[in-house]
Amino acid sequence: MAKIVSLAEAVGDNVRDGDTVAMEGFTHLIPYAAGHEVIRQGRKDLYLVRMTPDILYDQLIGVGAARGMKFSWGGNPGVGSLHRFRDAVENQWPRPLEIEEHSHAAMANAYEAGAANLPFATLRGYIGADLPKVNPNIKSVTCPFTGEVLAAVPAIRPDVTIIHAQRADRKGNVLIEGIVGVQKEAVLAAKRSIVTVEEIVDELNPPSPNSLVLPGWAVTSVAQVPGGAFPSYAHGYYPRSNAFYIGWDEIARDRDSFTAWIKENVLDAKPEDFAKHAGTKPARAA
Amino acid sequence: MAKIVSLAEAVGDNVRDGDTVAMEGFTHLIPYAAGHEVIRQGRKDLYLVRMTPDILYDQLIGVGAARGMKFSWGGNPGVGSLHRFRDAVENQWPRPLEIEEHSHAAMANAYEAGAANLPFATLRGYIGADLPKVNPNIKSVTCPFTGEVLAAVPAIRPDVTIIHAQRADRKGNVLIEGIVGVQKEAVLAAKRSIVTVEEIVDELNPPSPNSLVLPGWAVTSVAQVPGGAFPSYAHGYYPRSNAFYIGWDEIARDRDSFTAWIKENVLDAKPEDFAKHAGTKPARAA
Amino acid sequence: MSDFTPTEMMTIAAARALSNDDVCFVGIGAPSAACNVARLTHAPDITLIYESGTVGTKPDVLPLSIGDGELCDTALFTVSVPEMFRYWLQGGRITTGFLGGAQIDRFANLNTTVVGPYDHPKVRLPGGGGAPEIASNCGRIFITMALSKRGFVEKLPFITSMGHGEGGDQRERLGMKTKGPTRVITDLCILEPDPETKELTVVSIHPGVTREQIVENCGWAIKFAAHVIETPEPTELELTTLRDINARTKKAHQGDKEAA
Amino acid sequence: MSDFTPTEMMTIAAARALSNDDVCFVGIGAPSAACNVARLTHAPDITLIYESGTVGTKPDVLPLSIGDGELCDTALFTVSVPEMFRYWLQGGRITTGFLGGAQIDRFANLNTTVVGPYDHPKVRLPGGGGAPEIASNCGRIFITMALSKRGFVEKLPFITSMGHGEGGDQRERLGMKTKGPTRVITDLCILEPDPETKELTVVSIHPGVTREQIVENCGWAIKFAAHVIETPEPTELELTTLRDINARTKKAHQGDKEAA
Repeated sequence: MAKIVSLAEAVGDNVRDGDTVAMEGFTHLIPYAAGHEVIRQGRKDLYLVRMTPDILYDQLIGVGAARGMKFSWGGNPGVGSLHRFRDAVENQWPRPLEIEEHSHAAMANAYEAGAANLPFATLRGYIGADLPKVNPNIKSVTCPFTGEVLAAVPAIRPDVTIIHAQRADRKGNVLIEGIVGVQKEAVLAAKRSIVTVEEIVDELNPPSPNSLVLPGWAVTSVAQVPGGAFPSYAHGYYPRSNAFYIGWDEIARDRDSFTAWIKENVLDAKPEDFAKHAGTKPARAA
Repeated sequence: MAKIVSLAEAVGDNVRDGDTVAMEGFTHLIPYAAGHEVIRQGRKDLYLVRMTPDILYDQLIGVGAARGMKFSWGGNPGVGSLHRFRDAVENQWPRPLEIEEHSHAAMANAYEAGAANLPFATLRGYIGADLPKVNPNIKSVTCPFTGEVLAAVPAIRPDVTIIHAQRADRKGNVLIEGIVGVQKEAVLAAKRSIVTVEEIVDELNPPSPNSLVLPGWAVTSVAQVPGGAFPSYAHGYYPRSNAFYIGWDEIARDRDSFTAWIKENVLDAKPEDFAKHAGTKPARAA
Repeated sequence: MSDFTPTEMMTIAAARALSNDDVCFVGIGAPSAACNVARLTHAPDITLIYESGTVGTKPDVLPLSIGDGELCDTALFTVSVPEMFRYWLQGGRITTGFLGGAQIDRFANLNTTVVGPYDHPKVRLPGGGGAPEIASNCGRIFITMALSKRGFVEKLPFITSMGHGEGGDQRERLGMKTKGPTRVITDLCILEPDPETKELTVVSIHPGVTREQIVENCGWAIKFAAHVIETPEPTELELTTLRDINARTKKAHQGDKEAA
Repeated sequence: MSDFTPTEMMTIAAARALSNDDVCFVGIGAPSAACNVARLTHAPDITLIYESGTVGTKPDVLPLSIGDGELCDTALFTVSVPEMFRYWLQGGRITTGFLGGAQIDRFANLNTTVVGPYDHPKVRLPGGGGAPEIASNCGRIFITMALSKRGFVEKLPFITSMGHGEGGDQRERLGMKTKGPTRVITDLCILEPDPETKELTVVSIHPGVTREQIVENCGWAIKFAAHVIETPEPTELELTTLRDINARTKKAHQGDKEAA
C-alpha cells in the first residue's frame, strides 16, 4: 500500500546513490519537483532512463548527478539542443556520461516488457539504421513460426520510477489523464515508485471505468506537490510553459548561468515553491 | 472510413465462406445479433476464433457453420458445459470440429501481437502444462539477453473480426466502455471488421481523453443494432441476462430442442428483434 | 454455529486464509464467494481482481460469469484482457490466485480439459482458461474443490495447470519462483503440501468429519499430517455474511426470467 | 500570391500532397504546419497523429512540443506511447509519416544523431526519437528540409533512419513492404526518388528559383528529372491559413513569459 509522505521523505526513502532511475512523462506530467528534490538531496552516480530527456535531465546531468543515461531523444522540444547534455557528451563536463541510445519504439516496448515481466521486447525496428552498430543492447529474435527476424531489446526494470499525476486518493490510488505516455509501464516495471500529485482527494472519481488508474498497492510513495510538473503541465490543472522551454536555451548554454540558476531555483528552493505555478493559469476543463 | 450500413449488408460485405472469424467480447458486449445474421446468411466452413466461446459459438457450431475453432475456455460461464460444442467434439455432430486450444494468456497475447503486426507473441506461460504436447502452435523463444526460454504462440490475424459496442458517431468512430476485453486488439488484428452498436450519435463524447475509441478509418462496417449483445450485455444500456444463460443449458442439451430454438429465434427472426432486449431494463449510469 | 453445510464450511475456511494485504485473482463459484466473505468480514481492504479486467471490485452480488456488469460497476478500474494477463498476472502483482477443477492429483496438478484421450475425449470439459498462467504467476495458489473419489484421482488424464508437478522441487527446477498451491480447501478438510515431498496432506479436519470419510472420498491413499487440527466452525458473522450474499445473488440471477 | 517566403512555399507544397484519406504521423515544425494547413484547406477530414499518443487531433495553434496539451484537448482520443508505437505505427495504420533531420543523403537516408564519430561526436544532436520505425512502418514518407550544402551531404556520418539505403531495391531486400521516402520538399524545390535508382531528383522548382541555386545549395551533384515543372505558387487561401496559424502559435507560445 502506498505511503502518503512528503516529497523529501519519498525521495529519501526510495532513491539511492547508484540507482537506475526513470523519471517519465512524455512532454506532459514531467516530475520536475521530484527531480529537483533528487538534486537537493545530493544523489549521485545515478543511471538515468527516459525516452525524452528534456530540461529535467539536462539539469540532473549538468549538476553531475548522473553516471549514465538510456534514452531515445535528447533535445529541448521545438527549441533545439540540451546544452548540458551536449557538454557532458562532447566535453565530459562536469563528468563523462555513459549513454545507451534507442529509438522511441524500442524504449516504449522495453518499458512495456518490463511491466509485463518479460526479459526482452520484440519489435519491427531499426531496419537499415546505424544504432544497432553502436548499441550492443540491440539484438534480434527469430519468429519460431514464420522465420522472420525481428529486433529485440532488453526490458527496462528501473530501481525506482518517478512520475507526476493529477490526483490520488487517501489510499494512494492514482489517476493519470491526457497524454499518459509510458508512465504506467514505467511504474509497473520498477522495483519502487514515487508519484507526486497535484492534489490528494477523498474520492478518486475517474471519469470512465477504463481511466488510467494505478492502484495504491502498486505504488511505493505518494507525495502531494501542486505545480510539481512545471514547466511541463498537468492536463486539467495548468498548461505547459512553452516560454520556459524557450528561455531555458539561453540559461543552459553557459555553465555559469546554469549553475547560478540551479543554486537559486533548486538548491535554495523547496517543493512548495512549485505551488505558485499550479495557480498561474486557470485549470482547463478535463 | 467505416461504412454505416445495415447488419445484413455488413455481414454480406465482410464475412465469406471459409473465413477465419473472430467474434469477441469477454462476457460483455458479445455480438449475438451479428452472429445470428451470419447463421441466417448461411455462411459455412468458418474457422472461429474466440477466447471464451460461449452460447454464441455453441449456436454457430450447432448449426454446422464451423470447420474449426481456436479458443481458450469453452463453457457456459457459471452454468456448465456447452452441449453443442461437446457434441461436435465428442460425436462429430453435426460435423467434425478441428480445435486449436490455448490458455487465456496466450490468446490475449496472440491478439495483442496481431494488433501490433508481429508474427508471434511471447509469454511466461504453459509451464508444466500438457497443452503444448497436443498443440503444435505452442513453441518457444529464447531471450537473446538472459537466455531464458519463454513460450511463443502465433499472432491471431482474422479475416474478419465482429464486435458489439455502445455507440458510434456518423463517421464510424466507435466508443467501447466497461469490460473491454480483447475487442480493440481483435479489430486491429483483422483484415476487415464489423462493429454493431446500440446507437449512432452525432457526437461521440467519450467521458475521458483516454477512453477506448476505435477510429472510423480502422473499422470496415458499422451497423446499428439496439440490444444486439443480448443475452450478453451493454454497460450503461442493459444488464446481462443470467437467466438466459442458465436456461440455455436445457435448450442446448438436446439436438432437437436446439434446432427448434434456432429456427424460431434465428432463422425466422431478424436483427430488429433484438431491440426489445435493449429496452427491458433501465440503463445503468455509465 | 453448528448448523452449516460442508460447502459453507469450505467457503468460509477459504475466506479465513485471506488478509487485507492480499491481491486476489478470483475465479467464479466458491472462490468468488470466499473472497467476498473475506472482504465483508475480516479483510475489508483486500483487493479482488477478476480476469475480465476488473481491479479492486466490490460486488454486492456474486457474479455468475467472470465478466458480469456488477464487477465493473464496483471496480476501482477496468483494464483490457491483454493488459490483465500481461501487466497484472504475468507482471507478478497478484499475491493469491484461486483455482478449482474437475480433477486434482496428489501434487495439486489440475485437469479441466478432457476425460479420456485428448483427441477422442469421453468428456470434453471447458478447458484451462486462465489456469495455466494463474498457476505459475501468482505468489501462491489456493484450490477449492469438494472431496470426492471422482475428483481426487491417482492419475490425471491431462494436466491443465501444474501444481507441484511430480513433487519435490520440480517447480524450482522449471524456473518458477512462485509457491504454487499452498492449500487445498475441501468440504471435509484442508490439505497442504508436505514441505519436502509436496504431496497433499490433511492438516485440518472440519467439525463432525471423520478420518474415514476423508479416506473414503479420496482417490489416492491420502496422508494425514503429524499434527492435524479441527477446523474452527463458522462464526455467526461468517455464516450470515455468506448466506446473505448467496441469497442476494440467487435473487439477482433469477430476476430476469423473462429472458429465455 | 507572389509575396511569400521560401519556408512558406515549402510548407504549402508539403500540405498539398496530403488528402482527406491520409492518416499522418506528424512531426514538430514544418510537418506540423503543413498537416494543419492541409486540414484547414483542402483536406478537412485528414487524420493527424502525434507520437505522444494523440489521434485525430485538430490543434488551433501548432504545438511547440510533440505533446502539448492542445493536441490532447482537440484529439478524438489519446493512447499510451507503447500503444501508439505498437498498434498504430507498427500496426501499419499510418499512411504518411513526416521526417526531417540535420542531414540527408541522395537516397533520403537521414542523420539526426551525431556529427563526427559516434563515440566522440563533434556535435551531439538530439537523436532519432521515433524516426527509425516511422521510416520503415509508415506507408510512405515525406521529408521537409531547407536545401543547403550542410544539410544535403554526399555521405552521412550516421544513418539515424533509413530511406532508400544504398538505392535500388534495398528496402525490398531488407523485407520492408512500405514505400519509404516518396518526396522531399525543400524551400527551393521538390525532389522525388528516381523510379529505378531511388536517387533523389528534382521534379518541381519553386517560383523564382533557378537550377543554379539548387545545384549550389546541394552537397552532391544533384540531378534533374527529364520533365521538371514549376511548383504552383501559394494561393491566397493557403498563405492566409498558414500565416494565421503561425500568428496564433507565436502568440500562444510567448504568452506565458513570466515563466522563465
